[in-house]
Amino acid sequence: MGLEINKLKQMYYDMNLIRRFEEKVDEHSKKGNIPGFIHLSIGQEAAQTGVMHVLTESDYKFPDHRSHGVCLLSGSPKKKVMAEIFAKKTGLCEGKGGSMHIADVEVGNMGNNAIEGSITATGLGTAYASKYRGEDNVTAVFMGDGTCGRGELHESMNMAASLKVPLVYVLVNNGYAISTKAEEAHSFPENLSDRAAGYDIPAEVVDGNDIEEVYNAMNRAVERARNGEGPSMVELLTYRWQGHFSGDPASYRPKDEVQKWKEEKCPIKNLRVKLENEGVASEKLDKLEEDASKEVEDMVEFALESPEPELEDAVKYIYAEPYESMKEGK
Amino acid sequence: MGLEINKLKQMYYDMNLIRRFEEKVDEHSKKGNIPGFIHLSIGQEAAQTGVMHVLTESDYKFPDHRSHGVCLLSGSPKKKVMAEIFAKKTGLCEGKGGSMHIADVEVGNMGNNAIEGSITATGLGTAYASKYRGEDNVTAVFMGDGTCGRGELHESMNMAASLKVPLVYVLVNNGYAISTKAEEAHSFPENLSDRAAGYDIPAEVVDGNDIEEVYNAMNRAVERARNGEGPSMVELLTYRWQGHFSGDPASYRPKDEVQKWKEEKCPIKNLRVKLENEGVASEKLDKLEEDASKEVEDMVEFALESPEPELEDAVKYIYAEPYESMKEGK
Amino acid sequence: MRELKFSQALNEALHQEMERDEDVFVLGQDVGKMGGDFGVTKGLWKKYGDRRVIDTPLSEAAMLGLSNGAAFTGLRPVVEIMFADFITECFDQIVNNSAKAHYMFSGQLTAPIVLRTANGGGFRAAYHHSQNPEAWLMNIPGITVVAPTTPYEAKGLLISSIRSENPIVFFEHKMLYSTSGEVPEESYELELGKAKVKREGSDVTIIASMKMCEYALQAAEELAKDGISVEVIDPRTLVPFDKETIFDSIAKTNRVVVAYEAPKTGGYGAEIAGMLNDEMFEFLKAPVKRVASKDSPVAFSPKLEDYILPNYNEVLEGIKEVVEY
Amino acid sequence: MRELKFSQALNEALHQEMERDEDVFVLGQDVGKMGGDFGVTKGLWKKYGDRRVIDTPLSEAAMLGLSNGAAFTGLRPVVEIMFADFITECFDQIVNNSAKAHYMFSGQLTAPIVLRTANGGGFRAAYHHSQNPEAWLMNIPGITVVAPTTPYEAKGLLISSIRSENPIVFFEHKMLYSTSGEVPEESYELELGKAKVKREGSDVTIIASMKMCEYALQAAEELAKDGISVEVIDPRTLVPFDKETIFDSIAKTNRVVVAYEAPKTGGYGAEIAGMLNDEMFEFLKAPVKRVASKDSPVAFSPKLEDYILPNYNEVLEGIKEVVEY
Ligand SMILES: Cc1ncc(C[n+]2csc(CCOP(=O)(O)OP(=O)(O)O)c2C)c(N)n1
Ligand SMILES: Cc1ncc(C[n+]2csc(CCOP(=O)(O)OP(=O)(O)O)c2C)c(N)n1
Ligand SMILES: [Mg+2]
Ligand SMILES: [Mg+2]
Repeated sequence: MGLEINKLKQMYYDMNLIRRFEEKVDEHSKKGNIPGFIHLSIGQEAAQTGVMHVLTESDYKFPDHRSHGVCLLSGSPKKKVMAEIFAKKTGLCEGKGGSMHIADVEVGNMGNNAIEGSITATGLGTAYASKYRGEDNVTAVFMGDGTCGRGELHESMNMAASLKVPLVYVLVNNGYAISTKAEEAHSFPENLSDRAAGYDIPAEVVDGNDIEEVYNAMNRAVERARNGEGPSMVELLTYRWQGHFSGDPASYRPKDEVQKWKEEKCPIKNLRVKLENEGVASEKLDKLEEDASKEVEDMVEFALESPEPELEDAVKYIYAEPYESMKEGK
Repeated sequence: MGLEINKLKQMYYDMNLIRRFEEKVDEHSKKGNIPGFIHLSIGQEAAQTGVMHVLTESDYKFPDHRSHGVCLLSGSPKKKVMAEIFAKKTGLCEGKGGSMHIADVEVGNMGNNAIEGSITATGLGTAYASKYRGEDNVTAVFMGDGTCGRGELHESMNMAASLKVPLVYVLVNNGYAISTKAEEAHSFPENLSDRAAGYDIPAEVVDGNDIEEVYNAMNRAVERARNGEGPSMVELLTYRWQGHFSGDPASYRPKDEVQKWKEEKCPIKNLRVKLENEGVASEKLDKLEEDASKEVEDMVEFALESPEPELEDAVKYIYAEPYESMKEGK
Repeated sequence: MRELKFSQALNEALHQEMERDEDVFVLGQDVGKMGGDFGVTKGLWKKYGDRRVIDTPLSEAAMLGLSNGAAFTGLRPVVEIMFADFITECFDQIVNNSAKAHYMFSGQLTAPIVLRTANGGGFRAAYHHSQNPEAWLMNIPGITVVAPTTPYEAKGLLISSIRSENPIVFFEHKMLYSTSGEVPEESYELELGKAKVKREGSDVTIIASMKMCEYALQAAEELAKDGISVEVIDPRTLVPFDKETIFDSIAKTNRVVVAYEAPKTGGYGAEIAGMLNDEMFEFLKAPVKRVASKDSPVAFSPKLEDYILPNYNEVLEGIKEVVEY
Repeated sequence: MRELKFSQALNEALHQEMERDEDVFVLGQDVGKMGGDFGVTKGLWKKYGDRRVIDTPLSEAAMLGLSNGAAFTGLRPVVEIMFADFITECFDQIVNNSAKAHYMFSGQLTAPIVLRTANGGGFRAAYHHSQNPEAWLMNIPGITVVAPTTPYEAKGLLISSIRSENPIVFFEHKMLYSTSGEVPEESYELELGKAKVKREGSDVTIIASMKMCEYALQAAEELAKDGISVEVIDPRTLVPFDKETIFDSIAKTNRVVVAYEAPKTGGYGAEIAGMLNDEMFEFLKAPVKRVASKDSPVAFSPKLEDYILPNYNEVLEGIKEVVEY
């Protein structure tokens, strides 16, 4: 199913936004303005954008460690995503979370957990809550190919299918877990998502760099979930252009492999060609790119100018309901 | 493939031995002579016997919580299995282990672990050791249908297949995990073992109460493992006649279901019929039964007469290599 | 007043809370049709059905994951982990998710789960069904650990735990399930984070919970005959610890015994002793005596198990030793 | 003598042990081709290939399972758990298998595994890559916990750990990886279970390991200028604890500080304080001072992280406080 031109244009904007965002994050990480380590998703923008265009703010989303784009497109004030990564008080988690722990519960971003795979189990719970309350929102959990090694995923699939909860497993297969190729450390017949069949869970494998394929596959999975037909898996085949984290030289990968993905499979370039073929003027697309760059520049400015958290924030929220015996003066 | 009469007669003896053994354990558990709780495998004797007749003393075996029969047929002095269950110093683990922690490393019984499923991961290691050393022994791990819920099993399958280790998953599917039917709490297409396909692991489902089917399926799996073809799964469909533990009234099961299995699918009775049809004299079979009873009586006597462990055993073996700073007088 | 068993008191708490609040649901292995391995969830499935009472597979990690996720949306899951030894299977979800979610997302969500689990030895169940893992949970800021001793406390503390916004690990000592005691019929809460002076005394304080608290009360009774006045404090909440109640007591008695069933080294009493040494140094007239298990796994043989676990006599002698110091 | 970085010293230990003993093999995520997240396994795969250097999937439980099973047969697996926070994923295998196997099967087998893992904060890596989980391992009889501070110790203790018959959790503080120090080229062992007096002093004893030991030595140097003589003890093995060395020191100084990076309550120092209170009561002239992290998760913001973790100044002030008590 071909998507409307307007939708594709919005997607084009969003993909550019993610790319610019990641480039800036990389730059400021290297400059020392961003603390900690950072996982970039340059090259994977279609996978993130296509999925997020299907989900709404009332759906529960569990981004993984490589999910700035997911957070950006969740519906949050975008500059607050950037500010969070900069560890600023104006960030979505007031600077307490950082790149790997970004949540915005108001728009259904339930936050990442840097223990890979554990959100596949946590997502069971939001999905069960939707069913429990008779609501039609769905839960989407993101995970990489390497994360498929985790036992928690399997416990999750077994229970999700058995309880028939509205859960979609978004498997972003970029071929590598740090330095390790999926086929080197895992065993599966053809695709990692073939395993879903063992739980009677339908799975689809699509080109994760083709935004229309991503959108359509995700849409089918979400529809099934909303209709009460239970969990699905969507496997998106893609590639990360950078190393595992910002600064990783990624010498474990052949150079021509990277080159090939950049040249032949750039999700942004390919959508641009498609849009131009559909008759969208090149200037219009340039303008979208510029606007995206501008929006990201503004985010960076906001983040740079924002204050750090207060020291008193350090001991805030340890207990949601503090105990009488812990109160001041006791 | 039909088995030789002599082999079948030996199996007949062994199945009777297990049944008598379990009956006596039940009796003495109820009498208070056996401490703790006890999981009996009456009704599942063919599954245990068929598998154990394929394995040798040099193979690594990881029995599960319902595996007295597996321990009995491992090659250990059998009375020491009984004595262990009675918590006696003469037991295989000197009374420290009990029903759920019986090991006899000399004959490849690597011991149970009462955290269900964790041996599926531990078994990876013995299997890897065989491959590492270029030996042709295999590892067999036992697990129930309920245990298939554990994430560790899936981590194990993924790694076992990827490393191509000689490991056989013996799935003893008796339909229930305590009170919960497999199909109530798990989701799978037709059989639980269908999941093995997701890891490119061959699986076979057989009538677990037909000893020849069990033996042949296990034999194929073990052959594959010995030939360096990697892991397999064997699913044995069976039923436990008693409750989950000795004393469990098992009111969660329909009475006629139990009745049906007892009448139509008794593995011992069915083998007897087969042997009689093959021309083995009824008296011969009676004699085997009597001998088995006698052997079990002797075990009980041995266990009853054996001494308890010494108090000093309580603090022995905490560290394999005790530290200088912990030595007497320090 | 009417008497109930410990397990019945817990059962009544669950019935009343599920009745009161549609958001409360329970999950665990065999909690439904069978009513739980120790009967604590009896009758719930019949009354509330599959939606609010889930029989799970053996998937402790996913059970905790489900609980956390549901709690994030405001539901109140009560998850039964059949034996406390199995929290090792879901330890990540407890440590890295339940305990931290509220903090790391800066207060945006809470994780009001209750993880009920049967701990303790004496059941002849050996290594994997006998442990007292409270110390594994003591160095995880954000977690609350609750441990009732009587049926009255079992009911009141479970109700408070379900209503709390904090993630809670709720220990049920398996040797207490069949003990009886008075329990009001109506619903009631007992304050979390608050210790209870169960017997007043002036010569020595003993801090003990669950089965050890029973021993402590018995020993206090016995020692009273010799003119030794023992104050018995049940922490009820093990983490965070109610310093105030204990400090007040020590200021009076100047002598302390801490009794716990886990291995001595690195156990619960280590922190209490450390804390008292630090904050009540001038008041202590004798070392804080710890009566605890040998530093050993819990063996199967009853003879060995009884030797490894702390017993009544050791509690009694421990108190005497401190008094005579 | 030649200087090496901490990570290089570990790497050399692995090279030498694999060379010496065919039964030693390593496994972990990215330990092969990439040489480990922190470079500790560099060059091993090239030299020893897939058989002895296994790049695993993200399967911490199975990685430990594999290690345990292989160890039961006499092999000597060294398994890398990338960050110490992830031991929650394989906690069952450590607690219920590694620690107990030798005991519960009455000595029939041993579990000589080494679980290497990077712990500690200061890396701006937040909640799930910054924890100091040694206290979770202190109440598990059978486990040994080793924690080197210098490159010299890193090499010697790792070699001893690999040769030990006991299951060992080996902490590598991630902020130490790039520190340098003298390391002999030849293979050598350092005794496990033995603490090291790193500086002699007479006024006060500070017990500190890993990064906190660096602070302690620095503070001792600083305080010497004011005429305060600080004895610095590095436990090296955290579990089991070398009482003798510490008790000898306290008998001399009568004052103690314990510094550790984990949250204060229920942390490593709790046991030390409790033990000293119990066994060295008459010798203590001041409360055992614990300098530790706030009772909080480790936040992402560097400003908050620095505030939460114990710093050099707190160590310095802590020592002064005890001296002046
Ligand atoms: C349980 C756990 N094990 C290991 C890690 C360390 N780690 C972080 S990301 C990663 C690789 C993940 O690979 P994949 O799932 O393919 O995601 P990608 O990075 O390719 O997006 C690893 C090993 C972790 N965070 N959590
Ligand atoms: C990890 C873990 N979870 C739960 C239990 C408690 N438990 C012991 S046996 C059992 C049921 C196992 O069912 P199944 O695997 O089908 O084996 P069966 O008892 O039928 O032989 C349960 C829930 C356990 N021992 N370990
Ligand atoms: Mg990947
Ligand atoms: Mg079963």
